Amino acid sequence: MLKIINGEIYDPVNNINGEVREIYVDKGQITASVAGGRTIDAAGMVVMPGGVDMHCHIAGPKVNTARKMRPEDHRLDPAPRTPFTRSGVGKTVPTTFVTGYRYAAMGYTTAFDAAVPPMAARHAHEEFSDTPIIDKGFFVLMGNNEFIMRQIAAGEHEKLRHYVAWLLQASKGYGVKLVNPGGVEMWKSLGNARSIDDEVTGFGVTPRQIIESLAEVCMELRLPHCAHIHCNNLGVAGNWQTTMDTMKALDGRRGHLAHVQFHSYGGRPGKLFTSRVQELAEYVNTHPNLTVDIGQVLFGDTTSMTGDGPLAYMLHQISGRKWVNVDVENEEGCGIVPVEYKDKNYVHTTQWAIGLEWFLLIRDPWRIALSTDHPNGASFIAYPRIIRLLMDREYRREMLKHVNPKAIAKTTLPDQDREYSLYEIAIITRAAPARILGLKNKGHLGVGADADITIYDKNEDKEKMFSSPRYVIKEGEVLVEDGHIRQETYGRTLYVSPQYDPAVEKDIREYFDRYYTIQFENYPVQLENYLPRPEEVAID
Amino acid sequence: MQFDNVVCAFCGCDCDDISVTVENGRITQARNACVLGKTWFLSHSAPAHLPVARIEGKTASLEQGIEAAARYLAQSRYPLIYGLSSTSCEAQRKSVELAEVLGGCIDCCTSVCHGPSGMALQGVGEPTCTLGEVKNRADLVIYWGSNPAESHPRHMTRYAVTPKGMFVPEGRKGRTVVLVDVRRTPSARTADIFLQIRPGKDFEALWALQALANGRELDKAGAAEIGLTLEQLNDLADRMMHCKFGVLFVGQGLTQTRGKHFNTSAAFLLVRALNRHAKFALMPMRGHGNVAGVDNVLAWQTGYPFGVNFSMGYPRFNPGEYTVVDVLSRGEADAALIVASDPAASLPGKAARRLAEIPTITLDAHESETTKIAKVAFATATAGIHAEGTVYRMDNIPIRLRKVLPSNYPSDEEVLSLLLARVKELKAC
Amino acid sequence: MPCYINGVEILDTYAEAFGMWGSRVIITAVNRKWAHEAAAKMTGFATSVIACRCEGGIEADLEQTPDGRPGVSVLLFAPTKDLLQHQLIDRIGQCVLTCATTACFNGLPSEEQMSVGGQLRFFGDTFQSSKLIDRRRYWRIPVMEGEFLVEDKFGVQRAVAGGNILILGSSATVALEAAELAVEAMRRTHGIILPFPGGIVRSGSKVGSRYKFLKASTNDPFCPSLRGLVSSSLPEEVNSVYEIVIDGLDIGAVEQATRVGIYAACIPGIRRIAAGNYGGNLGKFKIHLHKVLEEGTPA
Amino acid sequence: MTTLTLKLQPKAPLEGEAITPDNFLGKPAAAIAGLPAMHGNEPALLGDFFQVDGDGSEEIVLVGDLRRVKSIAAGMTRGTVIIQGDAGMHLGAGMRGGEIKVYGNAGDWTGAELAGGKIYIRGNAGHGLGGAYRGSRRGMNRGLIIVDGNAGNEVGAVMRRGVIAVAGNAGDFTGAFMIAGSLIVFGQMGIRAGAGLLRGSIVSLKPAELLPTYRYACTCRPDFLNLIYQKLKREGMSIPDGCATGAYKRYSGDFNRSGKGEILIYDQR
Repeated sequence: MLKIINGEIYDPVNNINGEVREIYVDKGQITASVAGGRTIDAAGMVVMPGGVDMHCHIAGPKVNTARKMRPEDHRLDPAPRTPFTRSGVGKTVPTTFVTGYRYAAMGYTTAFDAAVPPMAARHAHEEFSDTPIIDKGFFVLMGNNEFIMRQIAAGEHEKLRHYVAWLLQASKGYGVKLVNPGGVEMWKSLGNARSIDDEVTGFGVTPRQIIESLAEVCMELRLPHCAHIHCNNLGVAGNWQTTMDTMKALDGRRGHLAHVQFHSYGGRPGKLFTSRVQELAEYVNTHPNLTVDIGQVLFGDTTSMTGDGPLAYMLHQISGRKWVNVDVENEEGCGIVPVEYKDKNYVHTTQWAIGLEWFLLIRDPWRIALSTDHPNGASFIAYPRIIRLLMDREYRREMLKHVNPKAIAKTTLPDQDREYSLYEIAIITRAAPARILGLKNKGHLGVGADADITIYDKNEDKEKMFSSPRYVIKEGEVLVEDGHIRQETYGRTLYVSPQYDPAVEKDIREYFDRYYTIQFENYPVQLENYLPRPEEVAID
Repeated sequence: MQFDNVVCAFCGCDCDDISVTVENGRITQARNACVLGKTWFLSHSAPAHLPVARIEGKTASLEQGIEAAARYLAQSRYPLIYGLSSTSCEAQRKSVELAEVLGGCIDCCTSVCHGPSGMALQGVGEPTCTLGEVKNRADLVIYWGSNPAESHPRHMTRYAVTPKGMFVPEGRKGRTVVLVDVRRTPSARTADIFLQIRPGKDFEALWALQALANGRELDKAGAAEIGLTLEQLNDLADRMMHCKFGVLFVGQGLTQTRGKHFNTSAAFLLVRALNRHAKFALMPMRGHGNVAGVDNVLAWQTGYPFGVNFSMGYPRFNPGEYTVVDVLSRGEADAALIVASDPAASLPGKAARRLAEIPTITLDAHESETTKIAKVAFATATAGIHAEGTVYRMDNIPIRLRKVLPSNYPSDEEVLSLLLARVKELKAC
Repeated sequence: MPCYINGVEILDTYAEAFGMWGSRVIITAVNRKWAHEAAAKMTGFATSVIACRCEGGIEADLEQTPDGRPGVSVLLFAPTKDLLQHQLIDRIGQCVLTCATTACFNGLPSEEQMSVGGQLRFFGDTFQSSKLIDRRRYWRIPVMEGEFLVEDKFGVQRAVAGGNILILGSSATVALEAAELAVEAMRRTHGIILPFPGGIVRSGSKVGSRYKFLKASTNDPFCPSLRGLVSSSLPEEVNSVYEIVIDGLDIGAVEQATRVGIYAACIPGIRRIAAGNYGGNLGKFKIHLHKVLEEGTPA
Repeated sequence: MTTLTLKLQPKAPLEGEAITPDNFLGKPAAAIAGLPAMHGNEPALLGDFFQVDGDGSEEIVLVGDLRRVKSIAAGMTRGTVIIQGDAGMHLGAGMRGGEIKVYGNAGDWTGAELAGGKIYIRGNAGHGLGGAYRGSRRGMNRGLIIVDGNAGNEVGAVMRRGVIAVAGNAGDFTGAFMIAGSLIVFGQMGIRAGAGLLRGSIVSLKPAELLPTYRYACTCRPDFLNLIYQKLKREGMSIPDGCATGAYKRYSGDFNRSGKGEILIYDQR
């Protein structure tokens, strides 16, 4: 039992904007009152729900291959064992333990990995089992799944829906992810999709059809989270048109556009490179079916990892740095390249500005989530700095002095005066991502919510304030005090289990026999062995 | 009783389509398994004679064994945990924690097989794929320094050569198979093209092929040095650049000969260069059934795939410094825990001798050279026969092992958990 | 107070010198001959900034050079840093880069540096490469002979140009002899060059001219043949005058050269030693002959 | 001057990165003896293994068989470290300034990822001299390393700048994937020297078998070599007769990279 008194509460779901109220916790949940237990006096402090990261890369084969690839990165950031915590390494691709601790130490209590190929779902769950404190889940890669493309081409929408439900169950995943739909399949023969109307070689479908069908299926299955889309042409100059086409193709269906920063570029490949946020943000502003997360870039060294194989190859060709490509049979691909974003670089400055433009040009904070697409734009550790950039206009102006002046002049960023309030920050870092994910017990402090609470000392320097919360409470347990982890716990794995017609299994089994190298029976992830604390999120 | 879709965890193929027949508590048949797999299944079905624990050769209880082993380990300054490639990920995870608590080194068989492939990945990256991509798409399959017919007998028949795939409907006829090696091995029978290069010239051959893929010309002398004709080299490069989907499987002929990680780097760079012309992938022919798993477990827990040291309280990595052969042959390790491996038989003499000088503890289902010299030897159940667990295939695809026989022995994971708990008590942490 | 050396009167006057920017270039080659070839070409047509854009000359033969080969050092002076940089680039590019076997190094350890090799490298047409040794970068430019090595950056510092003495002799023969002796002595000092042919000027100039279009013209008060026509500065017994112009890396070097030059020039037959100035209105530095002699010895 | 005399041979590797002039400066002997040094997994003090004499000046002298002492003077930025005996792995790794002299042999990864300063080894050096740790983009990135004896494999691997000179022989893959800089081996190089060379120069006075991705260019005597030989002479290295005046065969490569690197092999004729 726990009582938090005298704190300024920021709980946008319940319309509480900085009022001093008391919060009661019992049995891991927020309750109306408690008798006894510890009392935390949060006088002069800011109380928010635990942070929710709805798009990051923290577990599974791609993350782990990146770990294997970057000993030079790890060497710079060793994390020693403590009486409460396991050891590991940090920097751009932290180990599982360090991932959990560092999210928690920053006041984040929930995180979703954005791209797991179902064939390696077991791997992601194994890593989740070693990722302490936070609750987590993942989105299942489906945008290049050959079985799915065949059903779409054949007009078998019913069968498609049953298959998607089966695949979510088999992988114990949380949502449906599309990465460069169709394009990754084409990359398997060195091609790529250049528009949403290119035909996917050998399958007779277009990215547009994949986007439409899967967005539709997510709604039909009443999944808590809508189709989560990484558009075609990520990172390519002029790709804003593809992004616009994708949003239009959704045609009123719910859809979440991931790391939109990387998809908002004007110009032509190799020529101009400009920001086209204004047009895209305006479209999102006027279409309530759409939500976005940003994928903010910050300057420094990081590791790009993506289900978008051709993109990684492009990055490798530009930088000449080491390159990993993994094509996963019948399902997906992935690519990994170390990347350094430099403040003097024209393109990198433009990317940095575009992310901030998105934050500042979207009018409704409920449809936007803070993300760096960790670690693609930057490590999640950078979130407090992004918060400062949003809350502190002067700091932003100071930063403008150090970036490429030609590039920044072509964006609207120098003209933006908007400053986020604490209330709005609470929206884009917890309330909105929880709502977009369809998590009813997260992102707020109303009675019945999970008692995931972060308490910050007030500080004019918002980066400092959000870097080291005074207390972090997970499921009612005070885990972090004064910036240090005081005990190690393991959070839950969130997954969905939509119903399907078992008759579809016959087709799937046949497909497995022909094209997979793993037996149909050995494919699904066993709940009891791989999800130590499973929590099935109910379907409405 | 018959169990279907059983995983054979013997080699890195981890074929999961084995039908195992159990009669009277013994495995009598392992249908679909290759000759190595059959032996593995049948040899593990023999009734157990070994005591669960032995201390200096004398029978002991599990508790006594744990106590003795924990004391040896807790007292040591530079303990080594080694092996792990033939046990489950669950046991591997415990082993890493034990190494961390001990402040010791942990290394796996990777460091003496495909460590150089891991180092090439760290140096230049790796274009690769899962085995099903090979089955579905590969029209050019190259084995280099690998003899799958003997080391991975179903590799060709289940994954890479014979099966019909989505874009290779003709199966074997739709593929060109090339074998490159320093001697004619039984695998050459399956190959359309066998190229015998001079021993110790793998790097030069791969480097020359990369030059051809980069549009350079070579001279006859360069080719002769490698042991091939210029025509042979040009022909191979031409096939590589003009295939639809090529794959290069690299074996220990590359990783464990002079040049080691540079040989694999050369292979990786060749495949990287080929991707300008054709879709091309590469895959190390991982040997043991879960050697890829231990790389993965180590990577997600420590950031590094093998040869990890915890003496500073955090993981450090440096092949040649913290790797098994080095810490043993330099006489640094002062205690060793060997999990499901027989280094006393397989490591170079100096390293193997060190194991006999220090308190060595083993976890193994069988008697081996290492269990014979062990101060404490635990007999454990075999993952995939008597115990469930997770393994990773050579292409990093995870599979759940099935249990087909009951066992009186604890699993590696169980012994390691007990050991960990006791070591924590002794070290008061 | 009058001052005499070996019976030669040293006038109580001063040389008026100007502030300029100076640099030192070390040229090495397979032997001294080729180093001198390059140095001579590089310092050709570099007597006066009035028409040559820079002033330069060979400072010394070097015993120790960066690459251990025979070499010479060259000083080059120009009114601004920019002009000096361009002159270095042009002259090294045209006269050293082209010259057999040479390499070219910065000889001036100075905080302020200019990119020289860093500009010349483009001659390598992307085939150039560089070496960084002891924090100094050297460019290797492939040429038909082999390779031209030139240092990336050259030091530059504020310097002094236009120091001078006038040797007033009883005859042309003795004036020349004295001037040559002075030049020989001055050239043994460090940090200066004498930019005119053989170190000597026979045609000292004055500011302005009777012609409106001309900024400088012959120094008529010192022309013996004009005695009687103009108000002459020459006593009756003087029949020929030589000037020695001194450019140096700092004022001390110019003063030292002035001093040893005066001593060396005071031979029988020389009547006076004077110096050229413009009334003190043009130059930054005044080198008073008496003061120079008081402050040092001829050594 | 501070003198550390090994009085007890460590049983496990001893982490010696506390031994730098930066750390010792201004500390009395007792404080230096109290600096931490992990002995295997066991926290220990320098004083447990070393007799410490003198005050904490910028000059350190180490005496004894230090093969088990790792990372001596790693990351040092100033001062002098003199070792009378053999040094363990990672000697002067990541060093940024100052000078190390070893009157004995040095272990593997000596001067790895060196960023400045000088290391002079009178005896032999191990593998990875001035090289890079796994995965690193670059190895040595400035500074000077001289070895009077032989060196192991991967000398100057992925080196970016600086000079390495080995009077004896060098192992395989000398200058592998070197980005730039100068690497001089008076003795014999092992196989596959300059594999993956991007730019930079590898010089050897002995014939070498080169990879098929090198092309003979010309026989010449590049002037920059004189600069390096002059520098090495100043540092006290003896330069074999003739190498400053003789000719070298220049091979361009590695053509699997830019081809802008060179291997210069002394022309024996």
